Amino acid sequence: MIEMIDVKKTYPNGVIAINGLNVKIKPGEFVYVVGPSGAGKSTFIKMMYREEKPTSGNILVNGVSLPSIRNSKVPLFRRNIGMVFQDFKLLQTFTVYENVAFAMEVIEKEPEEIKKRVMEVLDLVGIKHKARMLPSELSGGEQQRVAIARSIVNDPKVVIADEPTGNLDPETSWEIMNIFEEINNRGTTLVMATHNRDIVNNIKRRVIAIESGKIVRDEHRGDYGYEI
Amino acid sequence: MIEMIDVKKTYPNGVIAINGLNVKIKPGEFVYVVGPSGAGKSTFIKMMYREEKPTSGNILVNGVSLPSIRNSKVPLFRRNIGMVFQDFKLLQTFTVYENVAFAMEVIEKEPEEIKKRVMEVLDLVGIKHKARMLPSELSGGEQQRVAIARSIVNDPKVVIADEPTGNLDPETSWEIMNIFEEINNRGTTLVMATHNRDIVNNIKRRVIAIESGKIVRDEHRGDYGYEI
Amino acid sequence: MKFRTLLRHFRESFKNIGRNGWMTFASVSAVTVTLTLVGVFLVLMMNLNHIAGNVEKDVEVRAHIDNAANDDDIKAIGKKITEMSGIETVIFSPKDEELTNLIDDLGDNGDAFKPFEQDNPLRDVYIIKTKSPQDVIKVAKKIEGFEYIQSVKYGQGYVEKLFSFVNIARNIGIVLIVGLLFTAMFLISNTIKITIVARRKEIEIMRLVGATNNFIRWPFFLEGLWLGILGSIVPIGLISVLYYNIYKYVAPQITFKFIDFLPASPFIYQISAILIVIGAVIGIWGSLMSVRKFLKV
Amino acid sequence: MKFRTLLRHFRESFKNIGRNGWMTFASVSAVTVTLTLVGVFLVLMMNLNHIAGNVEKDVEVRAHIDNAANDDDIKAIGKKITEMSGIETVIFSPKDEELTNLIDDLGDNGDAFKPFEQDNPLRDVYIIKTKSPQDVIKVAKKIEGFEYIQSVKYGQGYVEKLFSFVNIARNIGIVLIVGLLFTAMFLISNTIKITIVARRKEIEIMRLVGATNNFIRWPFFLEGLWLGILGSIVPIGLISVLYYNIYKYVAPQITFKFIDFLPASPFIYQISAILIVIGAVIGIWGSLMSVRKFLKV
Ligand SMILES: Nc1ncnc2c1ncn2[C@@H]1O[C@H](COP(=O)(O)OP(=O)(O)OP(=O)(O)O)[C@@H](O)[C@H]1O
Ligand SMILES: Nc1ncnc2c1ncn2[C@@H]1O[C@H](COP(=O)(O)OP(=O)(O)OP(=O)(O)O)[C@@H](O)[C@H]1O
Ligand SMILES: [Mg+2]
Ligand SMILES: [Mg+2]
Repeated sequence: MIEMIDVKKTYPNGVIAINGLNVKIKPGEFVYVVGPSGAGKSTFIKMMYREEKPTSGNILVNGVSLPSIRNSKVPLFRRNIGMVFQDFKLLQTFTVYENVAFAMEVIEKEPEEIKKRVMEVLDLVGIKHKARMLPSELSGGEQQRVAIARSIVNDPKVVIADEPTGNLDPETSWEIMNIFEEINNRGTTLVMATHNRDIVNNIKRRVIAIESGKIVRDEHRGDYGYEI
Repeated sequence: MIEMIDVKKTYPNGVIAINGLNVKIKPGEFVYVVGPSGAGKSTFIKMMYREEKPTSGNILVNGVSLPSIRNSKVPLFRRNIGMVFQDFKLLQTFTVYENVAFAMEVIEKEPEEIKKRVMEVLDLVGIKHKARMLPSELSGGEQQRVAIARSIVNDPKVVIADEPTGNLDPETSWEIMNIFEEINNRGTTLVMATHNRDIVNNIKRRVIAIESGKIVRDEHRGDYGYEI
Repeated sequence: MKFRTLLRHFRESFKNIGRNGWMTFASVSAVTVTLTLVGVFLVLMMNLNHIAGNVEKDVEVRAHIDNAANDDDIKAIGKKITEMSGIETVIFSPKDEELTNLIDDLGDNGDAFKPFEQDNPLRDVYIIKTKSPQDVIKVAKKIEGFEYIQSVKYGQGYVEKLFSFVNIARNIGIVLIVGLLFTAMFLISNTIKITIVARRKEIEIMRLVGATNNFIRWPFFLEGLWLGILGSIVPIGLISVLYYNIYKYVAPQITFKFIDFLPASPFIYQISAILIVIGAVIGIWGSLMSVRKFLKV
Repeated sequence: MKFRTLLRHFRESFKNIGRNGWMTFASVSAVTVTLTLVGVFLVLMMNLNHIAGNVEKDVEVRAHIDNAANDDDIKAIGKKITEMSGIETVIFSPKDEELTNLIDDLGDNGDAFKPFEQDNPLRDVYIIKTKSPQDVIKVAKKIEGFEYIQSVKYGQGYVEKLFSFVNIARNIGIVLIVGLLFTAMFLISNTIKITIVARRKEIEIMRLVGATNNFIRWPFFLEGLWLGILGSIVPIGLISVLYYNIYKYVAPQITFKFIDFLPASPFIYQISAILIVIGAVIGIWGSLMSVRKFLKV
């Protein structure tokens, strides 16, 4: 499903974010990506949906070779992936509803279906009552939940989430994790960068630890691993 | 030092974020503000440095009555407060160094002093080596540390931090907490909204729990309190 | 693209007008101000061109006929001139009339020449107007070669200067109006560009959640169109009302021979059409050009 | 404010020019384009005004003296006219000269009047120019009342029309240039405003970390100044070079009596000064106005 081969990423300013990385994630897997701040987790994840291109090496997602895919085909490729960004990336002039609906309009769904499904996922993440508000009128955690709702609205084959619980209290975090577990049980591949030790240690899944742009640990049912 | 009397805050869209809140924080105290997502923690904190005005009630900080202070005096008032914002609020066209230095230029410090002190705090939070980079070239956690560096660079009497460890791994979080403890030991008042149960339960301090815009718990050496 | 998606783009483009409130306002007012300027100059230039045409048309060739010619000769000359190509009118002015005109033209001084009425020293004259004023010189040269023609006058020196003056004025006008159009294009698209660059994050996010370039482009295309149309309403209204009133009340009071204005009725519609087309085209163009560079990444 | 802070503001304002790369470029190019337009029109209008002045100056009063007046009377009249207020020059033209001129003016037709040289039917004439062309009519009316004045001519009808024509042209010119100036002001400040609105987060953050309004305003003030100055470089260069060459090479070839251009030497400097001042003032004004509304919160 997702495969990285000898991937390196050097940013234009010379920072080496990923430094020779090989990994294979099978369909239906649930993977935590952990590591210290600045280790390269977000870069690792950004390359999976081609927000960043690797400097060298190859990445295959759903059989598509990302470095060689044409720019104009990228949006089509992304439609099979649900993404939660570390900085949310909500459309600031769109309401909560419009933000989530946009992901469905893009694939030309029927208006009635959009309406039904959007309200459904907003309810799932617990912000249905804020559907008509702008992101700037929401708390940090509420914005994050909108981002999560948008990532799952199209029932994608892969969900990639960058610290989806960073702004959430533990209780809400668990609710979100339940949603993620559920969609994973239904066969969706899930890759999730996180700093949340509680979650990683309690919902045991595959753990990939990244440090200085390299995988230093890859365990089937791993621990968060960094002790205080 | 910080006192809120019958404070209510209704946002223009009708959302009641703070609904009748009384609290008194003494100089030198270290206070955690906890509560679920959307409870009103950020609003509570924003009112302390007058990013938001209360709809009714009074707030006194350092003897200044915030609702009645003139707009043009607000910046002068804020100089005694160090702030870490939930969304960082870094100047995007300024380098890391310039972002932190700006807080010192504002109070017309000498250039040599600025240079020395800025590099000092950047070293403290562990991003001295990224001083010349722009915020957009940093990872989420790195940006958060720049925000923390800026909040303490002027040795303010009060530091107010909104989820300062939301994007940090546990290890870095502890380093930051050590810094906060140290400045608190030197007499700085510290108010910190957080979702981090580990920190609250290990570094025991006063805990104020907010739910639906009201204080539901206020303990001297409290627990995070929300169980999973 | 499905039809409902097209509908969605229309809906979205209207929403965006509101969503980007002040930016829409800034763009629309830039279009408004620039098109007003363009409109005013268009009106001035087109009228000046019209007046220049009148001035040129007033140029005539005067062929003085030798006294030796008899009535038949004169008629023959008239026929010959009429049959030349490019001739508009040929008028015969006998020497008596010429003297009367001369005396009238001289005013008081002319009285001194009254005695000549008995013994007229002047000549019969053919006054010729050409279809195209620029032909005057050519025609004059030809007629000079005819029999019984004593001399041909067409304001030698004067006509050449008049033509070169009118030409200079016209060229300056064209340069100004073209320059102004490019300026308008630049200023409008520049303004639209800034407002769209301010929305580049929006475009980035759209691409990140799977919107194709066309899907993103459509609402921007329509928005540009609305901006242009909205921006041309005020200039069109303003110029129409002003021109109508000037044509109705001010123009009749200007009593110079050559100065007459283009009639309000078709002219206002022409100008309005030109302005709305310019607005729409530049709006769309500016909008699409600006989005383009954010769609490449 | 400490001196080092002022220095800081200067440094910061230069840095901001670079930091906001494309926004700076958009603003500067808006200033450039608009000032070029304003400059071209200023040059045209000031020259047209100059030419209009020449045309007006050419108007003269011709006082025809009765044949009954003897030499002393004529001299007395000359003295009396010279002593009137607002008179520029008084020239005596004896009747012989008048006839010669008339014959010359009539060209070929004039030859017919040669016999009159023996028995001149014309009058001696005083040709008077007034200091201000607008006084012509008043002066003419007064002289009409003098003794031995047979008639006074100043192109009645013609002069009034000429003046009203020149006035219309001047007023249109003034309206256009004022309109253009306001347009330029609006467009430039509009552009600057959008770029600054795009930076409102920056201003918000600055206020949040304790910057006073003045502290924020200073770099913006200076930035506006640099934008204005940067934006006026190209128009000044362009117009100077063009005007210098037109004045040097094109102007001498235009042989109309009234059309002469303002000399390049002081004129180019005046225009340059005007443009740089307009640029700087609008730049500063636009910048400060735009920042203002974000400093209120
Ligand atoms: N756009 C960029 N340009 C230059 N350098 C970058 C850019 N984005 C990230 N970096 C650098 O690349 C390294 C890895 O960044 P990344 O965002 O992948 O870290 P991370 O593991 O997600 O950290 P965090 O937990 O703090 O989010 C960091 O050193 C960072 O400074
Ligand atoms: N600018 C705003 N306009 C309108 N409503 C707002 C605004 N900011 C916050 N709110 C609302 O006020 C309530 C409290 O928000 P606040 O940001 O204080 O929550 P919080 O406790 O900080 O939550 P989180 O842990 O998610 O950051 C929420 O319901 C939120 O939707
Ligand atoms: Mg990250
Ligand atoms: Mg918050």
